Amino acid sequence: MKVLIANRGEIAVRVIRACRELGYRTVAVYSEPDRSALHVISADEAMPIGAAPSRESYLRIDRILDAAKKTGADAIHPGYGFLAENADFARACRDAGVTFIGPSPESIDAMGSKTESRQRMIAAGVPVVPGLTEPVKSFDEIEAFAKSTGFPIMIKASAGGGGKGLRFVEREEDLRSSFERVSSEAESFFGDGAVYAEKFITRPRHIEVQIVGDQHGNIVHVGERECTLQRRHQKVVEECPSPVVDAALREKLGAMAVRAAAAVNYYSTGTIECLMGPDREFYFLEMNTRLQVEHPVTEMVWGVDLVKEQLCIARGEKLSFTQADLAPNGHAIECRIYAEDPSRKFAPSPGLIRYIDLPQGPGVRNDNGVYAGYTVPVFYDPMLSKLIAHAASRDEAIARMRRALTEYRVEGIMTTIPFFTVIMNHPDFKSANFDTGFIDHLLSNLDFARTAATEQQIDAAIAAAAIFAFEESQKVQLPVDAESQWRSVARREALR
Amino acid sequence: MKVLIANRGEIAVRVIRACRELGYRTVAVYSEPDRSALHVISADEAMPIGAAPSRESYLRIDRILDAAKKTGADAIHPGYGFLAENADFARACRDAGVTFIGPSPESIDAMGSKTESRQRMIAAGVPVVPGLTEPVKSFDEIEAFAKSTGFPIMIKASAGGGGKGLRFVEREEDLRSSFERVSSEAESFFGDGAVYAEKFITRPRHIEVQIVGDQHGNIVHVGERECTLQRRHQKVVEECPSPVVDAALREKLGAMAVRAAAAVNYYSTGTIECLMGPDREFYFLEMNTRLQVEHPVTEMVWGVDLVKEQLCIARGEKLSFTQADLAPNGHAIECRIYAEDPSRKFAPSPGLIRYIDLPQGPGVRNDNGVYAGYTVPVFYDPMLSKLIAHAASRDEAIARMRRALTEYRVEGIMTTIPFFTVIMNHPDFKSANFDTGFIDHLLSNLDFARTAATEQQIDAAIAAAAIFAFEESQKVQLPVDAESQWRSVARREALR
Amino acid sequence: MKFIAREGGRELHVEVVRHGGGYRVCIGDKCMDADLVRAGAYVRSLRLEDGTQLSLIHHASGNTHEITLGETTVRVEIVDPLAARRRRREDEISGDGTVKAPMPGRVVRILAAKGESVRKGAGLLILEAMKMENEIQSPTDGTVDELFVDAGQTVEAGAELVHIS
Amino acid sequence: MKFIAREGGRELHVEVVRHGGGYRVCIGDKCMDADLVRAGAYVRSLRLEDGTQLSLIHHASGNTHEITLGETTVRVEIVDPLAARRRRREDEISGDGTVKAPMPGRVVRILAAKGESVRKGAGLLILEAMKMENEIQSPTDGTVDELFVDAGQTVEAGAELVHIS
Repeated sequence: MKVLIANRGEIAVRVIRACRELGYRTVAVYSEPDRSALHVISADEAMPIGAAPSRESYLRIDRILDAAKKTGADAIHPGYGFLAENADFARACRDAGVTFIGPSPESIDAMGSKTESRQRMIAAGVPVVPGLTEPVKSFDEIEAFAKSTGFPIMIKASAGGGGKGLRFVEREEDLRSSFERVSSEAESFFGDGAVYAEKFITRPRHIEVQIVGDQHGNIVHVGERECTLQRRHQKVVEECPSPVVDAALREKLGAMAVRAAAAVNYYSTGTIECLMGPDREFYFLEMNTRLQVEHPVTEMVWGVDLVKEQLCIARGEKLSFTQADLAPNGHAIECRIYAEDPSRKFAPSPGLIRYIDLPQGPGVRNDNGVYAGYTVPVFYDPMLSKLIAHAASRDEAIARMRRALTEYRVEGIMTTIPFFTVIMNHPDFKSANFDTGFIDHLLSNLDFARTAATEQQIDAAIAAAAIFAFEESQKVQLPVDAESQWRSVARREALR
Repeated sequence: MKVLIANRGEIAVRVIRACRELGYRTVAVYSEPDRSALHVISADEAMPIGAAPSRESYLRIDRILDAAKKTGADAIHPGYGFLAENADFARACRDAGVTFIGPSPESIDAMGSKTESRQRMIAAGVPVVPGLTEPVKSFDEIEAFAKSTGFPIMIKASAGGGGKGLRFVEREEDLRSSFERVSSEAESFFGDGAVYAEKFITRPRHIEVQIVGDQHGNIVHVGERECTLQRRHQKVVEECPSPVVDAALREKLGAMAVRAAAAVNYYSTGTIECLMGPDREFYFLEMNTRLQVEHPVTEMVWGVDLVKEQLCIARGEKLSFTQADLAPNGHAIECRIYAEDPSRKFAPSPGLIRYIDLPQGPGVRNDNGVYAGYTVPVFYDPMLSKLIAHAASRDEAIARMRRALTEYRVEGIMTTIPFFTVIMNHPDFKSANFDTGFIDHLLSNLDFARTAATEQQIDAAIAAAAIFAFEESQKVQLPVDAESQWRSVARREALR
Repeated sequence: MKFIAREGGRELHVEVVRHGGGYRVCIGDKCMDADLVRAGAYVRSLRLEDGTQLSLIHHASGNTHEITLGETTVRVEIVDPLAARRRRREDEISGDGTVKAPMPGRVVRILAAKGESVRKGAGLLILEAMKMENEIQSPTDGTVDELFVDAGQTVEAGAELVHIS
Repeated sequence: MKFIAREGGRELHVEVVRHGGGYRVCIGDKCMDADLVRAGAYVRSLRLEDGTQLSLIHHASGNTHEITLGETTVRVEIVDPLAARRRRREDEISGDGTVKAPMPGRVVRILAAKGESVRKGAGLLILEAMKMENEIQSPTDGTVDELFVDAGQTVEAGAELVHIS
């Protein structure tokens, strides 16, 4: 098999690593500014596919298939993002006689539509956020729903969006007035008075379940991940297992996920995303029909190489394990290292990485996408690399992550590393007491510009800078090698 | 606790990482050329202890204890090598009121003496290589021993050494003549005709068992390691588990190791080294009363952090697990990356590391001791770093190690990386069909200077060098950033 | 040798002299003995006389030193006193209100019209880079008297965007 | 532009010309189209027209290029033909028999006495470095006519050890 990777950055490198371990040749594709990106210089072959903007390169189905044809690649891995959940792409691969390393286009389609997936999940007995599936005009229907599902609920304008035309209702006595206000707002804002209602999940956590299925109908789950820590609806820190899921709940979640996947005849790797309330009731949100960014935490804990599994499944192999063969081991945490400056409201920080030193040692994994001397371009996602820490327990994994973050050194651009140190040290993170609002709340109370240097650090910085200036002025080079200043001075004196 | 690490290189860095994860401050000690070594710049504090030769620095008990006193360190980790198995050092620490992170001096002493350890092992029911414990002068005694233990045996001059005065005896009919020849050689070479006999283990493997014990008498084993691959009696590649040890044998080996450790009231981590014949009979060789270089393969497979355990045990804590809590997961392989040139008979290759890129990604661990810009000094062991690959099975671990070796890039000095690639690709390594003579035999049939570049590689090298020379001559800089040559040329042309 | 160090808005008198095999550095009237060595291209190890070892990343461009210790980065300017006096004068003259692009990107929207008066922190325009929209804010109270860019335009880092007077 | 490339004892004629956006390189009468870019300080990516991508580590000192591809290192000397002719003459004159230390270390033992005749590969002395003893061998048949070091002496890399004539 020769595999073309229709992606860039760390995930392309990740897939190349898996292919190399299985003995497959790899083909990278690249946009103009990516000629010397890590994924290109890691591959056996590389083909240009257009200009910098994704729609002129990484989203160009025609050019990607053309590159596969030119290089004789017989399979394509889409990574995540770009074309990974594009059923047309999966179909185009099929039509071109190239193996798409992912699920069938039919599964992608079924899970890609909010209404279809919701209906199929309900049919399969998968819990979804309780709500009216059709818009209503009468108060009675709303009242009936509220009584059956229980408070709090949300009343939303069917035509609404952007935070307008919705009300959060906590008590029965507020129900009628809220209904009337939303209906009238809906009428005046959107010219359509129809509303619907949904159960409101208070202080929810975001829990997701990894599944793996082959083309022969075997599907297993590989445990859950805790993805509650999000900034502006983007995951920031992920864990496996979830600190609030025990073995019994894991079995329940897993069974639900397998049922959900089976309902759309799913194969390859996929993820069932759920909301979970403080009462540990969970509700299907959506299925990601691809490899997840945070797949490494599952790999570390469950000992399954998800990318290698994808490759074997795409080749038609049966799963080499059953549900009974799988068991979790220890705890893993992932931090997504971004080229963003936490002290300037996470402003993008593209540019030349003059120097980078990745953390190493026990239980530390880097899924990296950059190198020293690489210029992070402005055109794409700011993720530089993923740092994963694995240890015997959650406390030890946190301590290990903290240790790894102190070893992580980047010079040239700003990164989110200091932000992760703050999270790892936060008592609510350590006690796993958080919901999806944690990070936004944390940031509103935190001025990164002021998590400042200690006096000793400032003095050290001034001293280092002054010694440097002194040496420059004396035209004395700092010793390049492993030799002490004490000693070279002593030598110079001896030479006089 | 503040921990002083009485060592250098990767193991000092390894211990610093464990201390940091446990929240302990660390103190590095360094010889003159080591002022900017990785272990020094990784520690919170650092103290000079003398000149380059080990006996003037890393072996100076007085200076190390003085550094501990100056910095207020209340515990000392000896690493491996240097003072790690020096009972006097352990005693001096005790006398100075500093915790020695290792076993008691009494355990070190008991296992440090060949004769004492052998007697105590026999008393504890631990199998040792069968042999006469006392030298004999009469043929009858030799004959009786040979008949009881079975052929082949070795007859050795008691005063012998260096390969002289010994005979390998395979058949009973050769016994008398061999005895007479060794006796007479012993008489003429060493002036002492006394000889003794030992069972000869044919095609042996080197198997060792990891044990961990606390100061409260609890001892567990953490499985075995396969350390058969040696070059000149130095381990080169280590694995966990051994490909020839099954669960039943593991239990037997483990029980033996725990018995051996208990016989000397052992605590901290320790290793029972054994020879094992093709008949899977094993014999105690010696106990290493310290952390082993190859401890990471055990850590990856058994999920136990041996260095953290050492620190907890030294503080008097009880083991946090029992034998029943431990189970192996997958397979791990370690390669010791040395600054040696395989194409020049493994000649040392110290000097400036201009560039180093460590392999990353799933299942890869680097216990590193160097960095880009570091000059490997001539005074110490040539080990740069340890590369460990962990995967679900031995085959996958080998494939992963091979992949990692292709990612490993070092510029400036020569390393043993190409040698490991040869081993990973060797059919007898893949089938685990080897004994302690494997590497020496392999090397006698292999000319590294001739595992040469392919024609395509040579052409590529010439082309790259010529393009470089061309660009230099045109004073056109290669683009420093992620920009394609195609594009910058196009731009230059557009500017005309 | 004497220097002026500027850090966090302060100006400090610093003196560096050789001492033993290393240096004695006095910052104001606080003195320390230190040893500084290179560990690769960017990492430096500073060791104080009590043994404390601080690894730092050092990047100098001109007189400006960016020094990263653990999670914090300290920016220090080291100048000799004569140059410092000259420089201070220049600062006073050139403290102008040009807002520059902090990164390359595409101008998505203009938020402040020419002639509009703005407060410090008010949004001037939206610059898109790395799949994110970034609001460029006014560094000072004043009036927008020049807009150098249009919506849709791509700019390099350091490009002049707006002038506030 | 034409060059002489020396590799593995061979001398090859090489020509480099700009072609498309990259280069056309002819080695003897074998030609290829290639694109070469930097990826950091030492890594280069060479891409051939069929898409084949080769990452290599490039280190040049003077005319000598050390290029590592995967597990192999290729040493190439690139000279312009005029310089090559000059150089060849020098080689003939200076092909001298000085054996130099391949690494810094300590001379443990001298194995060949002054005046002794040695064969190619014969041990001349033992140099200890990194806890290992290394035999320094004669590069040629000849006579030891000078010993520049004594047992016990510490030498730097490149130090002259023995002269064979």
